[in-house]
Amino acid sequence: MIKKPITIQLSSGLEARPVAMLVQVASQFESSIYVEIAEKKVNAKSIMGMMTLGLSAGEEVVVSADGGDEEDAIGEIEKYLSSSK
Amino acid sequence: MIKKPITIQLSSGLEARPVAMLVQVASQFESSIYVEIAEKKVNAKSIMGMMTLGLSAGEEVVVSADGGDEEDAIGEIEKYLSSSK
Amino acid sequence: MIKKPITIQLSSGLEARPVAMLVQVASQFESSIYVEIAEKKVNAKSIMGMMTLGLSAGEEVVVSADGGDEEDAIGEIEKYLSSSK
Amino acid sequence: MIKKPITIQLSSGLEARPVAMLVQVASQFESSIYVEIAEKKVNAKSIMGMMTLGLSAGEEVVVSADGGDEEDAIGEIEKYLSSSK
Amino acid sequence: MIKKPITIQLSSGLEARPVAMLVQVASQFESSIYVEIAEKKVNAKSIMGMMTLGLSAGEEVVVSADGGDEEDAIGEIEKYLSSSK
Amino acid sequence: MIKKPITIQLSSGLEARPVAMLVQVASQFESSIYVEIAEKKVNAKSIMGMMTLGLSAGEEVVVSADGGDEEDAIGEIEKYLSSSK
Amino acid sequence: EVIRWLNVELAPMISIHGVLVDVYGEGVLIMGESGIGKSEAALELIKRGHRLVTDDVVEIRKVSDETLIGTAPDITRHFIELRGIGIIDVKTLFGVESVKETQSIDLVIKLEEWEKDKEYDRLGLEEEYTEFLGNKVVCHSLPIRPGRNLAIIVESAAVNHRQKKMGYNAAQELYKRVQKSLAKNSEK
Amino acid sequence: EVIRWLNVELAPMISIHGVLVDVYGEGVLIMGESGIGKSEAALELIKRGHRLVTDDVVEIRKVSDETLIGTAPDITRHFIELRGIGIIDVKTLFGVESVKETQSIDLVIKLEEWEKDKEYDRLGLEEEYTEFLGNKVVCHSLPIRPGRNLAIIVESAAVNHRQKKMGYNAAQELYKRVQKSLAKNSEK
Amino acid sequence: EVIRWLNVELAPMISIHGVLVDVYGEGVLIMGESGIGKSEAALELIKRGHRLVTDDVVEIRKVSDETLIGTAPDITRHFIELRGIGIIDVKTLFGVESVKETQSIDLVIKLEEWEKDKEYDRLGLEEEYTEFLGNKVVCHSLPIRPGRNLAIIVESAAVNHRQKKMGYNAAQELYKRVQKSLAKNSEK
Amino acid sequence: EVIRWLNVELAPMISIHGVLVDVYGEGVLIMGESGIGKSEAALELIKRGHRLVTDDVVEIRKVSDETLIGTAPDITRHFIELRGIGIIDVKTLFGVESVKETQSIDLVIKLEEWEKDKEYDRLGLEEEYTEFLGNKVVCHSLPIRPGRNLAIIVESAAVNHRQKKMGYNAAQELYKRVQKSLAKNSEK
Amino acid sequence: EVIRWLNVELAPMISIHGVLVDVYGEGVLIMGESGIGKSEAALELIKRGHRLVTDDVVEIRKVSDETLIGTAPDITRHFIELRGIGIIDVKTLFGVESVKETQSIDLVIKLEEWEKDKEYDRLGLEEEYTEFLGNKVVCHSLPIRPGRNLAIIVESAAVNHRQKKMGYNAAQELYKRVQKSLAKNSEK
Amino acid sequence: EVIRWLNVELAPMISIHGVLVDVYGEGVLIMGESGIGKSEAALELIKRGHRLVTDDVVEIRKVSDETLIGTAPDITRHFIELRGIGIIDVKTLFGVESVKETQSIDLVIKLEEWEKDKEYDRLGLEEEYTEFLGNKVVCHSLPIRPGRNLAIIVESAAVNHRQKKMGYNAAQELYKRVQKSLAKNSEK
Ligand SMILES: [Ca+2]
Ligand SMILES: [Ca+2]
Ligand SMILES: [Ca+2]
Ligand SMILES: [Ca+2]
Ligand SMILES: [Ca+2]
Ligand SMILES: [Ca+2]
Repeated sequence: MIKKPITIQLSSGLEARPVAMLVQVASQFESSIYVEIAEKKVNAKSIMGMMTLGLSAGEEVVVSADGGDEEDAIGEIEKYLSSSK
Repeated sequence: MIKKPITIQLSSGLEARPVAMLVQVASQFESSIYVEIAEKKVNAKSIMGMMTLGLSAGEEVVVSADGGDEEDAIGEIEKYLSSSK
Repeated sequence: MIKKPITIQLSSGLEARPVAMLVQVASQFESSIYVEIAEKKVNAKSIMGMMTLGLSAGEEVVVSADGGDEEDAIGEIEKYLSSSK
Repeated sequence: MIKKPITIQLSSGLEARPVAMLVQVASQFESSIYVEIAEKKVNAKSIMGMMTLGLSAGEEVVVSADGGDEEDAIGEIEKYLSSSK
Repeated sequence: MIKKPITIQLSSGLEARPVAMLVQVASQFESSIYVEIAEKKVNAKSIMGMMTLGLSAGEEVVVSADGGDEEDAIGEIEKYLSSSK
Repeated sequence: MIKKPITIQLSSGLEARPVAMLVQVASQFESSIYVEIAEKKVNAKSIMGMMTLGLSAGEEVVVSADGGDEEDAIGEIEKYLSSSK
Repeated sequence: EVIRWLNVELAPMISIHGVLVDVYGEGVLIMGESGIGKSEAALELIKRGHRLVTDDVVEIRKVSDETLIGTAPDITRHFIELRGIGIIDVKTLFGVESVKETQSIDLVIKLEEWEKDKEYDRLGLEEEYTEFLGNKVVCHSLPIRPGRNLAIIVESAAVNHRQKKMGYNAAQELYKRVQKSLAKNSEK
Repeated sequence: EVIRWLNVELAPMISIHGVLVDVYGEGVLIMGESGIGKSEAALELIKRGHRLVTDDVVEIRKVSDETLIGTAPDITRHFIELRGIGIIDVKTLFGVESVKETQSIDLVIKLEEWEKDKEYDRLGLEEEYTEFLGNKVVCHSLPIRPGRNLAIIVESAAVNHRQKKMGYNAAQELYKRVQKSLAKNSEK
Repeated sequence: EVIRWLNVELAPMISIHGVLVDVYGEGVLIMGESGIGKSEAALELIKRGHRLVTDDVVEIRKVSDETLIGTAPDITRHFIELRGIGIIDVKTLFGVESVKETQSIDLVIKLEEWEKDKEYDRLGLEEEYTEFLGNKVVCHSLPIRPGRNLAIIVESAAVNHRQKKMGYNAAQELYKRVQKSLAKNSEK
Repeated sequence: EVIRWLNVELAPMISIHGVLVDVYGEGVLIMGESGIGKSEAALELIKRGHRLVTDDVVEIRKVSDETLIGTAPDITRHFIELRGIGIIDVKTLFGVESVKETQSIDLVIKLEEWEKDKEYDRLGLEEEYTEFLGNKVVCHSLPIRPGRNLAIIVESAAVNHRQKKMGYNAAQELYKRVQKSLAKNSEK
Repeated sequence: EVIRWLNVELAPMISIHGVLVDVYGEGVLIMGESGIGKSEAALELIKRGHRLVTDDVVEIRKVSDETLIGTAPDITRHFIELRGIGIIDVKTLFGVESVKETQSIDLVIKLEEWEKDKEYDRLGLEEEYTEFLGNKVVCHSLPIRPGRNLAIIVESAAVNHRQKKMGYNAAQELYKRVQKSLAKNSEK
Repeated sequence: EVIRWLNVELAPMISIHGVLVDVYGEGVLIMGESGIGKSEAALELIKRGHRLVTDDVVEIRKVSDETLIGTAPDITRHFIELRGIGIIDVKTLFGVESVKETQSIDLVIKLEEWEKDKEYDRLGLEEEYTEFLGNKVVCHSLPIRPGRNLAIIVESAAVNHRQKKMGYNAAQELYKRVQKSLAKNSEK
């Protein structure tokens, strides 16, 4: 299991559409992936869950992944969250 | 309770429509009214029942009525069955 | 059957509560009672129907009643609509 | 409304069958009839209710009746409960 | 994708039973297979669909197959339709 | 297919819990496995079925297995039934 | 098998006024005055998943001292008359799922106008019976009142009847509980 | 499409007292005196999976010589009044699943107090009609009596109506069976 | 937990004549004269998937100033009396699925014979209340008339009650629509 | 009657691995590998209003050359095993309504893992049979695949079976329509 | 009316592989590979109260730029093929109640084998469309997996589709709530 | 009451991945991998008359050592995501009838991909537990396989759970029957 703090750089923050895209990215991996901020920890493959986080650009989240492809998973998620488009 | 044999004189016999009319006549009375022929005995207020009798002109049935208006009932039914229209 | 034009004098017009009261008044009578204005004609015993009329103070409606107690009905309804409380 | 204490003299007490009979007696009257003992007060026309009282011979209940035929009601119930068959 | 016109030589034409057999032949293949005649084009793996074609001996249909085993599919179907038993 | 008579040595006989454990053992194999005693023959993978056998220590049953792993299956079942814990 | 069929065909037969429905496997014969609502009760039973045998005329045959079998006359088979709507064909409207050809008669429900004075069965301790061709059948008299769902009461009567055949009588159970409670009280 | 909508908006319109429900795709207009139970029948139809268009006031538009369309007034759309409970909002209580905006009017059911003398349709051989804006609509008069489930009778009337449009009339079928049976008897 | 139970056992208690059913999680207490149809309404509710707590005698305990809890007397627990059928045991006939041991009392429905003159709640703007052991409970008076399905009206009342607790009142919504429409008209 | 009972008790008997349910009055015997989903199919059938006779072990008795009767072993009567939940007691959870003691066996449904190559019955023109104690019973092989509701397919098979006994075979009807259409085409 | 009918008969027509069902008044066209379970989904929809138009072959006619109408070929009208059971006749098994002659096509559901990589619609913000005879129809791709009830998902899709036509989109509503929450957070 | 509310608000809280539904009054928490079918199971439960509390994110609060309470996050309350259809709003589609604000958590169902080797609970003699905030909750692991109706198994688990709380354990009952039978045999 890996855990990594990541800062959101998407200019729009995690609005509905970027959340859907992030969930898509996470869903490609076998590993269990969670996103954590303050007291909330949600399944990164769950659209409904990610919607409740309400993340803005500049916030830092902790992403954890557990499974055979955990490294790739964290990598791809970081890449997505760090892209500034 | 009165019982009376009556011969059907309706030229059409008891086809669907005359049966419906006969049931209407019978239904105006409080008395229980039955029509009997051979082994069959049916409630004269029941369309479905009367349909199963399959009565032709010339046949004789026994009509029975039981209740406060039994005489009128038999009278009206006889009048209807004996009319030759 | 009687028909009578009546002008609404209730200061509030026919808001929800006065409509409910009017329907109550109408419902005490055996007669069929209708209230008419422009192209609309509704059953005076129907709350839902009367609600759709949207009548304000000062408007004139035509009330019709048909039945044994039609005169009393019109009288009571007129009395209610003309009261200015 | 009348209220009257009555002592049960039925030798069997209020077993299932005598309860059913008592309920029958009570049900003939228009009046509301209640049987009370300690903290329990049940509708005398309700079989299920009367069953829960578990009354034995010798016990005293208070019967109350309220309505046009309340006197007859109390009378008949007393007669039934006092019969010793 | 291959398309091939085939003439039906089954003596009975495509009655219910031969249709069922043809559908069986088609269902063994992965490819999508369609049978076309005039304005109708139906899935060769659908019994209900093939039944609506009403094909007689001597008629020509166009069979198309699309997929990894499309050649075998067309081959087997042609073999079946051309057999004259 | 192999068939083998086995004598139950489990001290408790086949009470509910040992039956559940035996079913577990049987369920690991691909082969169809049956346990037979007198006129009864039940599927060894069915808890409900095995419960109806009511087997005590000392009784002899015939176990049959049919499939690729039939020898292992019989072996494991015999081992379980012969253990005396 | 031919012999069995002959037996049925030659069995003593009567024809009565009623409606026969298969409710959870129990044959329920609904009786009562013309217009009381027998057919409407049958319609609701059909819509709730049960099966119509015959409406208005039931032909009853005695096939043994325990068993009566009911069927429809050919002419009206699977038809129902609904007051105000007319004749409907249950088999074509609601499908084969909703009809049955023959059914044993296990229970009679007599629908009656409610009368204040009448004694309806209040406990269900003893069964009442009615008789057809010398065979006895359990019979309940059911008062018709607004706000009751007849079909659901008939369903309950049918299941309750099956439960009694399986040896459990709720009224007796209640009776026992009362006796036990009385005994306990009198000990104190 | 704009033109079609304009046509509807400009079509001749009346507003009547009744309840409109979509029952198995047939638009059933329930009429009858205030308090007879129209809204309660609609409620049960909704709970049985059908869709309310409007309660108490039906705005009817004639869009062709064969077609009448009903809608609700904006103010009361999807509301129902239940005597003793008050106004309920069908769309929020039971969901979008239970309502519909517009519906053609295919069948009228008139609920009436039961009268012993009145002749209710006993065969269903001929249709009766009522008229709105010059268009004829098939109409049944239904007596209200205890022990009947109105919603289920309305459902049966709706399906029976569809069956007649598809060319099968149960009453005529029964009639034919009777004639055939009479003919056979008279041969003997 | 023992303490909580003790509290319930020691709470002030009364025993009243009625039927208690859990309808969509709301405890509905059905009251009314003997013979009016309370048990039959409960039976239909059970068959529609709700749960019986007690028939005929409801033991009510006050566990807080907001909460009343109802249970059955031991002797009649899970039994129902059906006029004409007798006593039935709901738990064995319809299963554990259909019964519940205790239930808060959230809503009272009083069944009444229909009287022409009586004012039934026509809008539902204000709630009426009844009182047990000093606690107020919302109460509806429901007239019994032929052609109504009581169980379905009770279900609707229960859901409508929950909706009001969630802050939406259909009658007020209708009221607002009427005011708005009046305002708009008077502007013109 | 005693004699009849003796006959049943003394009839030749076997005990097989399967589930027996009364579906609309037809006795449906569900067979298949351990774990394929027989009990779960039975559970859904029960919840849809049908009746369980026995789960996992069916005792079959031959009472005539046409009739096989199935019952449960005493020990497991009315119990079902659900993978992941454990043993449940159908009679107490869902009531007497949901169980039956004995049932004739009219139809066998064999549940199978789906295999691409296997030939499933595609027309239904000819019946396949299986045999118990020398009696033949109609038998369908049903592939298990995601997205299918087994209970509903079993219900349809049961009603379709009854329809065939009543003399109507849909596959033959379709066959006739095809022939007629072919004939018409070839005339042209 | 004759002219209208002619228009329909002469309208451009294609014939496609699919199943057409009327679900709550919405015409739902179910498409997908042979054997994926289209007919079984239709069967469950029928049993849940919806209406079959045609199985396996849908004849589609374009009657306006907005409207496509589907019907069955005469030969297979109201028949369904169930893998393992054979051909069944829906109209006679389940009644007129369960079939319909013609239906507009409002929604397409494409059933697909589940693929891990495939992107299924996760938000429903934008509609996807498919095209027949130049008309666009909203289209959902639905993965088939164990443990899902297809019929219920199709029902929900149909009602959701109606809700969107009535102007409410749940995905947009959720989107708005998220934006509002983000805005509120960023104020702090 | 304010104090009680404060207590709930201040109670220890966690947020987990799952679906919470009120099934016959029991709070059932459905857990399992993303995509396993939790939401689809909830949807079918809703359509069968149960109530959704929250989909995908469950906020759990510990209000006593015995009681855990679950609610939805404000943003997603009453919404469900259906793979292939998108987000739907359960409250507006199916009405207030189909949702609930808070619910105690009484039972956990873990959905899992079927694995041949895994041991699923075969008897149900001992309960397994899972833990949240230090409270233990009964937990069943349920394999997902084609041909099973998850919603119906969940319902059965909920009722079975209630039955155990009422003191009856079917597995123990079966166990006793087996012991008794063994004892009887060994006497012989
Ligand atoms: Ca009748
Ligand atoms: Ca109304
Ligand atoms: Ca009662
Ligand atoms: Ca099993
Ligand atoms: Ca198909
Ligand atoms: Ca989900």
